[in-house]
Amino acid sequence: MAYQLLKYALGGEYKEPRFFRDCQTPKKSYDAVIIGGGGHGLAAAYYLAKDHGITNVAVLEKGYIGGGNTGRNTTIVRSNYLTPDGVNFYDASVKLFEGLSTELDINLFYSNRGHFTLAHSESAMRTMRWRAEVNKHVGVKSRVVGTDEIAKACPQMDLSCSGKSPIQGALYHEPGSIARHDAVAWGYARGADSMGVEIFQNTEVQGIDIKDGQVQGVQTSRGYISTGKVLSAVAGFTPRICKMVDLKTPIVIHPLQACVSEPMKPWLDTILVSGSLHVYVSQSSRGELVMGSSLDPYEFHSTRSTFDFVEGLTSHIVDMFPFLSNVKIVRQWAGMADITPDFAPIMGMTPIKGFYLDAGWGTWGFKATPISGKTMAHTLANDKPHDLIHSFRLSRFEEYELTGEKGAASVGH
Amino acid sequence: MKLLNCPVNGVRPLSEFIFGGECREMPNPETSTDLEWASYVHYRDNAPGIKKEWWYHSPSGTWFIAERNTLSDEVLSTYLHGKAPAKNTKEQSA
Amino acid sequence: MSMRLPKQVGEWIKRDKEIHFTFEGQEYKGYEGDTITSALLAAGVKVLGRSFKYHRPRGVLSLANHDINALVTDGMDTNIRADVVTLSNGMQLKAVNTDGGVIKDKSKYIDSISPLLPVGFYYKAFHKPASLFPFWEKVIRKAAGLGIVNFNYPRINKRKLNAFCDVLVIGAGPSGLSAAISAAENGLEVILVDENQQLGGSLTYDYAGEEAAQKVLSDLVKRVSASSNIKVYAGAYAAGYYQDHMVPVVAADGITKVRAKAVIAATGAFEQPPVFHNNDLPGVMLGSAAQRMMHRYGVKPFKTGLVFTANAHGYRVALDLLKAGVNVSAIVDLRAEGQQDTQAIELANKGVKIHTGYCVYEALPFKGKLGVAGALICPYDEATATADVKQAVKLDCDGIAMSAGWAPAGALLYQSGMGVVYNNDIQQFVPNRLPKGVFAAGRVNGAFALEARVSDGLRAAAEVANLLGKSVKAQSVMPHQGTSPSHPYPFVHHPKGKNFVDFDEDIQIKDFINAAKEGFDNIELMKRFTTVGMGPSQGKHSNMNAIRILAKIRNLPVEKIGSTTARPFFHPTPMGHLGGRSFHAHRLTTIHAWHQAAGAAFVDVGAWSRPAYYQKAGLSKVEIVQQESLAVRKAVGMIDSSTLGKVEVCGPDAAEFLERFYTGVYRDQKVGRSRYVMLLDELGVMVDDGIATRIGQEKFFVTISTANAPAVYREMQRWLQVWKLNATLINVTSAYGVINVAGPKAYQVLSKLVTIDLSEDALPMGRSTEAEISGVPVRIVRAAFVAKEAYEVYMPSGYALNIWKLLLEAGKNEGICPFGTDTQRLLRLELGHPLPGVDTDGLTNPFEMRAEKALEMDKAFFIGKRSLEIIAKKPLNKALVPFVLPADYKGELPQDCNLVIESGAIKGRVTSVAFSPSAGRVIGLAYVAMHQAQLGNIFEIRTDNGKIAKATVVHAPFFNAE
Amino acid sequence: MTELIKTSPVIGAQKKMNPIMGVHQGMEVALSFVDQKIEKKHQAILGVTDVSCFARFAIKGAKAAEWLEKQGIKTPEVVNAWLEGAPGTMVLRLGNTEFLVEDQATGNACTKLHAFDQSNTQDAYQVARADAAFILSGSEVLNLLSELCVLDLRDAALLNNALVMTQIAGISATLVRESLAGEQVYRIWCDSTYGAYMWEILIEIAQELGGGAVGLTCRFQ
Repeated sequence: MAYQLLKYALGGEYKEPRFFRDCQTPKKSYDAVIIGGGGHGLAAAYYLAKDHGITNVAVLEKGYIGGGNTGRNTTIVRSNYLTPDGVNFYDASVKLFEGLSTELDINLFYSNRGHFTLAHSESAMRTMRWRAEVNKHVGVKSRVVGTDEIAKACPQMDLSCSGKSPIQGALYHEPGSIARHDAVAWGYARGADSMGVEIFQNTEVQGIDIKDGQVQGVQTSRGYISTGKVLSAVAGFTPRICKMVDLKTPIVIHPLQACVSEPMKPWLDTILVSGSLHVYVSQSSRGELVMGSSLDPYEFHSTRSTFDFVEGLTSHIVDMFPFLSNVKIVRQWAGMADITPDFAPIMGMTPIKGFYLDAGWGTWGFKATPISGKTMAHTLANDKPHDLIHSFRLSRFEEYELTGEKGAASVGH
Repeated sequence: MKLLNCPVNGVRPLSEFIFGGECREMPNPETSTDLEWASYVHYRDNAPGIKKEWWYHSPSGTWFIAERNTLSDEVLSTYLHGKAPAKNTKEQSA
Repeated sequence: MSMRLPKQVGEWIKRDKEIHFTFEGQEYKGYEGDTITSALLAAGVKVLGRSFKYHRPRGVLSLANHDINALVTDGMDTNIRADVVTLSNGMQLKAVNTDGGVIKDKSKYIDSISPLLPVGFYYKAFHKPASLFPFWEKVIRKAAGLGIVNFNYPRINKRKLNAFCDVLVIGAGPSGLSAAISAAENGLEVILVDENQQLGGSLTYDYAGEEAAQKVLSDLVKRVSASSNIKVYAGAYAAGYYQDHMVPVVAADGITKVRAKAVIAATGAFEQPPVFHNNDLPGVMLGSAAQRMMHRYGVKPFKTGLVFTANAHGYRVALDLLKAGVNVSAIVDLRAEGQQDTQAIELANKGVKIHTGYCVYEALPFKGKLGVAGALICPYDEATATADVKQAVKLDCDGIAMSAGWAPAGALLYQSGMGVVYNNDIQQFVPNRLPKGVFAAGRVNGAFALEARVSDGLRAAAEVANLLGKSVKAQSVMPHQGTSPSHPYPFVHHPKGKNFVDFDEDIQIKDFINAAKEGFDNIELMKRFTTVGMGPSQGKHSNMNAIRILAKIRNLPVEKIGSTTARPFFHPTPMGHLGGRSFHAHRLTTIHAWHQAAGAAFVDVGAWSRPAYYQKAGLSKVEIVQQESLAVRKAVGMIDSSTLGKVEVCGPDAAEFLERFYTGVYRDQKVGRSRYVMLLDELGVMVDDGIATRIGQEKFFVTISTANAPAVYREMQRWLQVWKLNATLINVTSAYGVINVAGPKAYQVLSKLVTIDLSEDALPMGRSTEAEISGVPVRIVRAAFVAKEAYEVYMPSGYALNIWKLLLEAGKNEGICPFGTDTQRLLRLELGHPLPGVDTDGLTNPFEMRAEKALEMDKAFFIGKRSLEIIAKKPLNKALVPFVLPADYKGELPQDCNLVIESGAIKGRVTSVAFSPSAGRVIGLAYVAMHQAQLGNIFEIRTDNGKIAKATVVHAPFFNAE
Repeated sequence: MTELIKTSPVIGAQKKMNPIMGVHQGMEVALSFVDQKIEKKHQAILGVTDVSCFARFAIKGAKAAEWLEKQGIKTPEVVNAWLEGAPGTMVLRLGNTEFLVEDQATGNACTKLHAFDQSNTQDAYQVARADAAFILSGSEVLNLLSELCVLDLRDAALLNNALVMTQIAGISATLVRESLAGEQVYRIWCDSTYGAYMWEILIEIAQELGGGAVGLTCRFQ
């Protein structure tokens, strides 16, 4: 039994400190204000303090920390992207994740499961090889595997998918992992708080004050805060924040839904994703199957659930795993995904001096939490974009320099 | 499942429709600057609010415009492109 | 020993129908109508399961699917809800989540080390040193989960139906029944849903020792069955509320998706357990559970018991217990003022000792915590919520009934967008804002007295009727009278804890206090940190208590705490039900049956199933494809191209439409001529290509690649609306079959079937002509996609199969060879034709494809032109080039998507590659950096195994390159 | 030169049930499935008949209605409606400006219409179509449709001469209710290339509900 637990047995009174202070009244001014108390915002605050010694920072959260997409995603961490820039960026994130439990001294249940992207057609197989070749090139462990290897990793799956769309192979990504998403936010919050960062929950940003193209401060439900640097890390709320500073982006908001089954004894050890069946599934440490699907088909700025989603998802899950017919779905929910046209984030500087953007995370934000925090902190601290995020700059659209991640989109999915 | 009122076929479940994105005015390609054109093709008026959107009723092949509140998902009216707005009713058409 | 009572009025069991089953290896019998749990209780079995975390013995709590104490497996299925699943003959049942049986469970030691495992302990352990986590993870994962999944469980396709009504009434208690009847009488079409097998809700168990409720019930049920306007779904639950009043109703045999014009939620309330030490022992149960046992199943809950209460309901329970012959040793009432109503007086007269201002301090277990041996009761100060232990008295009993309050079953109302306020008279959240067409009635709406619930149902029904265009008189409901049905703080703190709030997750009062101490002191964070309400019963018995505790901790009114969002589903719902009969729509050409008979290997292209090649015994796919391709090069082959998208563009503006839609020029195109068409999107990205044939002054016939056809046709329709041109689009994709006859002998074969002259002079490349085959009008187009000598034959699709057969017959001597899409891919590659989606990706522009010749940049407008003008100003950084490998190349064959590498950097990728028997070497298309693109340049391809293949840039077509 | 015959778009799926095939309206179709008695029973419970062979003529454009009237074919006044435009001939108005004319077992209007050349008619363009068409009959037909279609198709909701373009089993289809030899039946048209899929779904559910395939002969004897 892990020794950390003994302290609870000995000594009656429970002496665990608060994870973070209960901040109520902001100071007049901060060196930097971060909008959004999700994983990304809190990570940025943490690295601002830790890597750059900037601790006079306020994190403003409209609701409660980790209550947005950080607490709504399906917790998959991977780096098997299509462009070298994408792979390098997410690989750096994976490496940070691997040491994060120790660094933040909180068990994130970072669980390396291996990740299969299933291909049901030859065109899908082509994309798998494309990704595998690029991944190999930059030293990330991904390779194209045949059905035999899939069967070995998940013997329970019906590889013919009930005869409807037989699996031809997969992209196997060894580093693929899952983690306890809430704990990531809590860990960063605690870390940032302990270095002096102030986290304000139930604090809404109502306006951003700009003079001659330079950020002056933010108007909040707890009063005005003056600052020269504002980072927006609000995912699905990005359009609302950008409207405050009259900044145009290509982002569109679509709900992304997920659901979870009742807990059962562990049987699914890997992470499975099927592009053509629009399914991703893994089994959490609680024993629940955590399942997601593709984006909702139209723009909507809300987190309501639809029945269509769960009907479509379960019919495909049952095609893959007929024996789950009578396993029950306990709960479904939704998040607001901020989608970009080239399926890559929008990070870094903007035409407005002192206004920094960490957005466009669509369906892939959780896995980038540590690296987005680290690179955005670097960008704020030095007022120049971190090398890893150069190709994610907002100006790429006007420059017709979209990232190649879009490439895969139209190639057999 | 959400219901949507096709101006030709009446109220139908969303599964019969395809979302066609925001209905936007194209700037004059001859007179617009490169930057104006680039922002037309790439950027969106993406803050929540009442939007004019393209919707397609698949079974009948009908494109039409829906004025929809993207925050509440309430549809204010639907009409054929270029036709005068018709009141959005929810009686089952037949 | 049997706990079965003599026949009860209105009981649900059929005593003349015995059912035999086993539980944990023991044989038992029950009656038809019993649930698994009721039959076990009748047989005197108290321990039904083990808890999720601490493996504590558990018995009945709600007997209503508001908890998961009793989860069993029958070897086939798992996590069966024993409280509500009806018994059937031959069931062989075991409790889930035990290690060696529900009594001997080897994991029960965890309960004794539970002090080691405070709330959220797992966030603070096992991660140091990191190297050990994988080990701990295995341990933890093994402990997690409930039942074991049976991998041999058969696939079940339940039917999913759609139903429609004016008003959907959810819940058939007094308010729901009254609402349904009244709505029906107002001429509305009603669907009435209740999760229980029988209608009546609390009227089927809450008797207070009388039979009045029975009479009310039988009257209401009579009127329901008499009404032709009411359709009843019993034993079916409303799983969730979805937009525009869609409510899926889940029954054993499938789901009915009900679309209503209005919804009345008469969903009642869940009884909430008061919280005290050992409140989870088998034998400690909710008062309503005890009542369900007695009145529905004729089972005595215990022999000697006491009632721990804080409301009037406890007294009604006590009367029911007395009536059933239970020795009620005491009523322990948390409230100093107790209860002053007829029931209280009656009980006093019957000699039941009533301790007001008292609490049950702890339930005393007997050996192994397998049951209740007694209870320690003592005075309780409501103001400070403290128990005076010094004055504790021990009472002997084998059971405790708990009635301290209720939580509204408001999940569906929350999902519909309900707003709530906290009503202090009844200590309960009640709706203060409901969306249009959604109504609440009964206890969920704060009406508790029977009369109030009935009139509240009538009130809701009247409002619905008026909303739906009837005009009926509004109904009033009198406000709540008497004591509050719920106690604001029914919690008895205890140094030893084990006073459970959430039975699914083994969460105790101190877990909340500690979570708050660590900063998780708003309801959502607390939920996530403690996992309260996240178990399979979704907080039905725990969320309200969690809110009350947090309110106390933060010293705020309950209202300020708010509540967590109630997401679907109301009860966990099987995936087989939700998935239903999963449809897999697919398209087939008229010739499909022939392809199958001929042994085609099929490939999915969009919704279509197409032959990739025709299998031949003893030959590999590659060999077959090469054979088929050689047949086309040397003699003649034919392919079923009916899946091509086909559109007729008619009208005066037909040419103008094409000029705007596609990149080329069509204005001056002559009738009977074909031209290449290329479609871009507004970003200038290549989307699709095809052929446009002018078949009349005002009529073009356009082809679209198979997979893109639906999307491209939609875009045509949209742009036509925007441009307001006088043209009509006709999608004739399925109306015409297409057979492509290709190869040097194609002319000979086809000429046997048509009378007209097909010679090179009469019908050169890019020409088309009308003709007849056996009296069937066909169109023949000379297009060079797979071979120079190729004829695309278009015919009404009904004739395609028979014309296909005619061609086979006609081509016998020439050795005509049917071929599939894989061969087509090789053939077009030999001609150097790029394929959209294969040799292009989501960003490819025509310059990169070196397809400038397809662009008429002098035109005023075409889709994407303006973006191309911008792109043209930027340096081009890659280009698509045809390449060959040396004829003597012996290395690993490169694959599509292998990378082009130069001095360790990615410069491009192979998009198509194959061995061409005609060219006698490996040929392909690849994107390379501009400086690598000129003719004769040699570049390097890295194959799968990391070897380098040297490729040379050449001219296409390949097969006659040199 | 011998006249070729057409083949029903569902012929592949039907042949698995080895029916007696025959030619009707120049198309090879299933005339009967095994036993007439059983087919009659199916027809009463839930009978599915392939009538893809019925002759059809379709026309689209602003002047389409006008053109049809000129040929003596009545057309529905309102959109998405149908009527008997000539003896034994159904005229379906699909949306605003498209019409489908279909000869029933006894009708014969389409041949004439096809003969007529409208290559130089403006705003009225003949539409080449290939439909898979079915008749559904019997006491369980609404039960089947309630699984395949999300619309309320009960008598009160679907008026007698109404036509709906909707989705059935997930694909686009046109549906009407008509009275055939005294019984209320539903007619379904869908793209011929989905015909086999549609047939298989209809038969699968029909058989679950105690019905099945009904041949042309049994249906129209």
